[in-house]
Amino acid sequence: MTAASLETELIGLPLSSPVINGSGTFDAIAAGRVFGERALSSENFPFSAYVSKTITEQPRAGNPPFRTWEAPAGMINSIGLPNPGLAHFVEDHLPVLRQLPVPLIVSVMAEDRDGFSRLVEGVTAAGGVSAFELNVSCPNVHSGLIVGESGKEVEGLLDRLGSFTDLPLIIKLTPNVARPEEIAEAAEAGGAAAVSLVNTLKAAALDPASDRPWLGAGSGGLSGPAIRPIAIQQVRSVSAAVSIPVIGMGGITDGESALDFIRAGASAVAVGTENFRDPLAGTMVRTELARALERRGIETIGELRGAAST
Amino acid sequence: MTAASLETELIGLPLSSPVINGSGTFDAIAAGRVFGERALSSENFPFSAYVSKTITEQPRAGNPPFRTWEAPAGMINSIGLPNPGLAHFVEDHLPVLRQLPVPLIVSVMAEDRDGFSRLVEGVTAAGGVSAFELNVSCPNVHSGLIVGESGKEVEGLLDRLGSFTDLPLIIKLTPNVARPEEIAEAAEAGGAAAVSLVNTLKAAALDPASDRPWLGAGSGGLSGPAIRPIAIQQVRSVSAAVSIPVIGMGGITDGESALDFIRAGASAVAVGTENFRDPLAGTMVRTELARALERRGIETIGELRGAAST
Amino acid sequence: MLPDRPEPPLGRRLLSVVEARDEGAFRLLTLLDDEGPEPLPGQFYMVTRAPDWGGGLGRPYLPRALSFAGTTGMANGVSIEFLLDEVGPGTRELSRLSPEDECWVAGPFGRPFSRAGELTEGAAGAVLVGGGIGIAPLAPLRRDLIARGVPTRVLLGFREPAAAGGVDRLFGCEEVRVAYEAGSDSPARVTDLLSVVLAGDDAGRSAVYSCGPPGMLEAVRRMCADRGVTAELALESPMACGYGACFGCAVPRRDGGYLRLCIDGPVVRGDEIESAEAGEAGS
Amino acid sequence: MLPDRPEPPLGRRLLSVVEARDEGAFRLLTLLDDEGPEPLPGQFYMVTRAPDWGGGLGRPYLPRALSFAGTTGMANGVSIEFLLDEVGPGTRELSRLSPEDECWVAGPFGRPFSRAGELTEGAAGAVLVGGGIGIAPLAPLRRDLIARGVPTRVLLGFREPAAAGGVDRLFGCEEVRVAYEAGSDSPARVTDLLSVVLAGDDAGRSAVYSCGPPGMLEAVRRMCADRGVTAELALESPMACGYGACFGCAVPRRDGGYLRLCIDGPVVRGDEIESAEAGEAGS
Ligand SMILES: Cc1cc2nc3c(=O)[nH]c(=O)nc-3n(C[C@H](O)[C@H](O)[C@H](O)COP(=O)(O)OP(=O)(O)OC[C@H]3O[C@@H](n4cnc5c(N)ncnc54)[C@H](O)[C@@H]3O)c2cc1C
Ligand SMILES: Cc1cc2nc3c(=O)[nH]c(=O)nc-3n(C[C@H](O)[C@H](O)[C@H](O)COP(=O)(O)OP(=O)(O)OC[C@H]3O[C@@H](n4cnc5c(N)ncnc54)[C@H](O)[C@@H]3O)c2cc1C
Ligand SMILES: Cc1cc2nc3c(=O)[nH]c(=O)nc-3n(C[C@H](O)[C@H](O)[C@H](O)COP(=O)(O)O)c2cc1C
Ligand SMILES: Cc1cc2nc3c(=O)[nH]c(=O)nc-3n(C[C@H](O)[C@H](O)[C@H](O)COP(=O)(O)O)c2cc1C
Ligand code: FES
Ligand code: FES
Repeated sequence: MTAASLETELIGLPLSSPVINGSGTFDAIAAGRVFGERALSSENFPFSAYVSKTITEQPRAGNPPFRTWEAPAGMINSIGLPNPGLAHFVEDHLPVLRQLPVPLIVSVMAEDRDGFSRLVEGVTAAGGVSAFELNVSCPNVHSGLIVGESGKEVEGLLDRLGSFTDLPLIIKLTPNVARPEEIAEAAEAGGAAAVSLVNTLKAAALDPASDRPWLGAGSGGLSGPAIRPIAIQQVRSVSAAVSIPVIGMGGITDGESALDFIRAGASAVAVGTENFRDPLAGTMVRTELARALERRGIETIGELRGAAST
Repeated sequence: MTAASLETELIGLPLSSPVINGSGTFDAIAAGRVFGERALSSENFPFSAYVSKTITEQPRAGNPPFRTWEAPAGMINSIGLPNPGLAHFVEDHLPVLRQLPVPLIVSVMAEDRDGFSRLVEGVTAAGGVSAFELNVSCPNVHSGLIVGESGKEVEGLLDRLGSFTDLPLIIKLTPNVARPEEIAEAAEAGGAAAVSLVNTLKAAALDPASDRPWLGAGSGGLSGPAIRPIAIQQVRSVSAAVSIPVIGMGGITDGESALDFIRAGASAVAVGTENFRDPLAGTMVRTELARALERRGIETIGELRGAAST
Repeated sequence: MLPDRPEPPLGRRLLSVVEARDEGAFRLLTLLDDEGPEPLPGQFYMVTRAPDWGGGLGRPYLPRALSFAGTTGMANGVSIEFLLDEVGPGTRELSRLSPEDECWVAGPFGRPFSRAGELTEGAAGAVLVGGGIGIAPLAPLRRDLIARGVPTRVLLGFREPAAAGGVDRLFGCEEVRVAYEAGSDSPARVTDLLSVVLAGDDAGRSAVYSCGPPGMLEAVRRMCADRGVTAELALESPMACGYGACFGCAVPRRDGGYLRLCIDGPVVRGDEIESAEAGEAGS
Repeated sequence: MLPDRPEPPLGRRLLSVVEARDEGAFRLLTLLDDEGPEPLPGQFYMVTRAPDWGGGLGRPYLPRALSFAGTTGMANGVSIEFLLDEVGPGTRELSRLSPEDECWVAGPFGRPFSRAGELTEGAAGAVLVGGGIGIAPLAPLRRDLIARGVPTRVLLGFREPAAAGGVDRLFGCEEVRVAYEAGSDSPARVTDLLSVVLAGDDAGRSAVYSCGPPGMLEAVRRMCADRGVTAELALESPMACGYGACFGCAVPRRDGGYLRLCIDGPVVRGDEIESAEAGEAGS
């Protein structure tokens, strides 16, 4: 059996495997503090690229507790994007993240195009970053529209950001729309280097004891295996609609489920909630993915990409 | 402990409990043939009202196999609305369904407003029906829009149907939109007697062995506990937006989960996929619901309705 | 009620495991049914581990359809034998059960095999053709035919000796011929045995009953059709409910449209369907 | 690395159950850890049944956070004791485990209790205040304090005698006072015992350590604050990951913002937080 190669290329970045992390589901700095620096070595780091938790211009404390609820084969979260803000991120976090043995993708979110511009400009200037992921699951304070729900907003945002960074821009699509492929097409038209999906699905749970919503924020987003069939379908229709690469995620728990996203058309996959169940989930998925290819007698992941996209 | 009463009223119909079935998840005629007529007696029938499988004007054979896929804590289906068509439904099925010990709600779907009009007119004329549920998860051949994704389409459809039937009309909302509450508001404005939600979420799975989609139709809809947190959130926001009654469903498996929908604002709940796991799931949910009320020392279901809707 | 079918208890019921042991490559699971009727050969049950499935990541979730492979009347009910082939999470969990464990069970469901005489005008005898786990429903059918004095030949096929199981326990050895596609000194397919049998002159007057993998069933179906022999096949399809509620178990009818395999089958006559392979993934 | 914390093995590991038995109202589960370091009192592990959870309808899904209630050095590793209170599907499944079963375990994680001297300048002694399942992390703390020769008083509270468990096994009887809110001839709350102890003159020089239900912890926190006694509390919050990845375990900081309880806690000083009840549902 020939050892299958997982090496791949994504938006110009050579990756040792297609397995990266979902933003906000693995804190490399905390992992280094908890497990020791060895956790961030090139032998041990679980992902082939690292996507930071979403940062905003101003610091955010995040949402009041409770922030998580365990759902059938998944979880709901309403973390509220706690982050140190642009300045501290550049000062305190970037120097550490830059040292990671893999390319760094910084996830950013803002209330309007100017905010996004200042974020990408500031982070680009600081250096050591390979790409941005734009978290557009938020309203544009001027139009009032959720950026990720409007093709026009997405395209307009991308147009604007072009003059503030030369780095590739990835649009993180929200699954809470009727036709994500239309938003993806707008992203491609606006010059996005790639799209990633899915983000979490709007969800809520009630406190069994009181008559209040369980989550401090009232509602949150569903992730985990429960949403995988929805994510697979969205990745299929988005991959069929655009020619830029697709980063697929949503309930990946092992090599077979990762392979399903690739067969559905994804060029890379992201592991999210499974990181909470297994701090080395990324490594496990990568290893199983190689085995799955070997079982199929396939030598490179590319051979299977999109095999079942339509 | 006083026995809690589950009696309730929905769109003018007195119901022995708020527990009905989801369209297409319980075939009363087949159940009578398989388990015997006693299955349809008033002691044994699991639901307080019966919603028929969706019927169309012309007969439909349904989708090619495979039609189901087991998903994490749920299932995907692409049944394709097999049904005998209006004429045979009225001739062969209605006479049996009319004899059920509970009010009959007929689910209908058509390609345009005229088709819907002929369906409600024909069934109303045949008599013995208490209400219609309009399955609007389909495109309008003229506008090309999925009716359930467009408030204008929904309102226009309801306006039209008013002159073809006096029976209450329930709009079955699709969860595959950014803001179901907006569609619900349009339904209320159009004169709908109630809204029911959620229908299934667009989903797909790939054949583990071949590189084809598992489902003969390519993709389908996700149901079961996996979607409950999404359904609870949509029921909360729809209940907050409209004053017509809401029929809540999506992954109800027991009394507590049924109660969650009522606490989220539902006036009645529908059991769907759980019927496949337990042919008397409706009876089980009703019994547990009564116990849950008693544990809380509550005498009527109304006291809890919407307790956690916002 | 559907004609000539025993009436299953309403809903589902809790039954306890009375025996669980390996039978070659398969697992034999015996439940004591103190509520249900004697099932008819070809019928099946929908089974779920109690109190519920143990799929950590949410599977198994739906009940699993299982043909019964035998019954024994007891003072306190009927003991029902199931033969299990472990192919995934559901059959895995059922294969792990041991006495004292319980299962949720609904059924018996479905259309049973026809009597030899009904299937073939003045049938001279019956030929049972089973492959792999498909031998399960043929075991009680054989007992029933023999009890009715119908001369019965049993032809069973397995990939290899290591993949066989339950033959001695379920069929006894007399009159049973087993073919192995590999791993034996005379590799053969069960359909090779069948063609020899059908070459015999009373072929036209024998009733053929078959259950096994789709490819084998389709070969049997064609072979019988070509020789004008009537055959009944016990088919499979993914079943979510087993009692006609979900419309998921569709199998294409020869004359257009679909059967609901859980109520119109699982046993069908060869000429009722387009192909025993239809509905195979990607077909 | 975080200062003064043993380094947990990377990722998660499979550990086998060596003992499982009831201790009063609780269940005592002992795992053999042949990879991990000796944990420090107050630390916890994230535990999942192996090969995976058995939630038929998809729960439990995430690992469960468990404080260790004791350790014993063995030739082949450290045996770790957990005290389980069955409150839902996860603790139910862990309570059903028996020897030979395995668990996925990550950890030890979290901030341990401080040494008495570090907590209280020249501490004269320590007072341990535990309620319900909250007694678990106090057991190894007591052993540690006693080993260091710190005079230690242990006050434990339970709803009623029937709800108590593990006291003798984990604490031995000497020096331990137990209060029952009901079902005893002298009903009392553990905080009543604490107020008596704190009335003593050396109160100001004792270090208080507490773990238990939020209501009790908050009462302890205020009582100590009022009397200028420093207290460390082991808090709970829903934890999805246990190692800082999810930001789900937020507990409001006194000076604004939130702690990530899995890495900034679970042990916190009373004056670091707003309230030990914050984060209670609907608060
Ligand atoms: C009428 C009838 C009688 C039967 N009698 C028996 C019997 O007596 N003994 C016996 O062992 N079996 C019998 N079967 C087959 C048995 O029901 C299936 O093997 C079983 O349901 C498989 O479940 P599983 O979880 O073990 O495997 P699954 O994971 O369901 O995999 C089984 C096959 O289904 C497909 N599959 C894979 N994943 C999924 C998924 N997520 N959803 C849907 N399909 C999937 C694949 O092709 C796979 O090979 C019968 C089936 C029918 C319809
Ligand atoms: C640091 C730390 C140490 C701990 N140490 C111990 C210990 O030593 N021994 C011990 O027994 N316990 C300990 N716990 C508590 C233990 O982790 C929880 O009791 C356990 O996770 C409950 O899981 P469950 O599935 O049994 O119950 P759950 O179903 O999770 O219910 C437990 C409580 O959580 C809430 N809840 C209900 N449903 C959900 C849901 N779907 N999602 C989220 N919350 C829900 C309810 O308030 C319920 O009362 C500790 C917790 C922490 C944070
Ligand atoms: C606790 C948690 C925090 C998350 N934070 C972010 C975030 O900050 N930015 C973002 O774009 N996505 C965030 N996500 C979404 C994930 O990146 C991913 O899109 C989603 O969880 C689906 O993948 P999964 O099912 O594998 O978790 C978060 C998800 C979880 C569960
Ligand atoms: C097999 C199957 C068939 C269905 N058929 C219909 C249908 O004909 N019309 C309809 O409006 N909804 C149909 N539904 C949707 C259900 O009525 C219900 O809205 C959905 O399944 C969510 O509820 P559940 O999670 O309890 O199943 C079907 C669902 C399933 C699983
Ligand atoms: S299995 Fe549900 S209708 Fe046949
Ligand atoms: S439990 Fe995940 S960050 Fe604390």
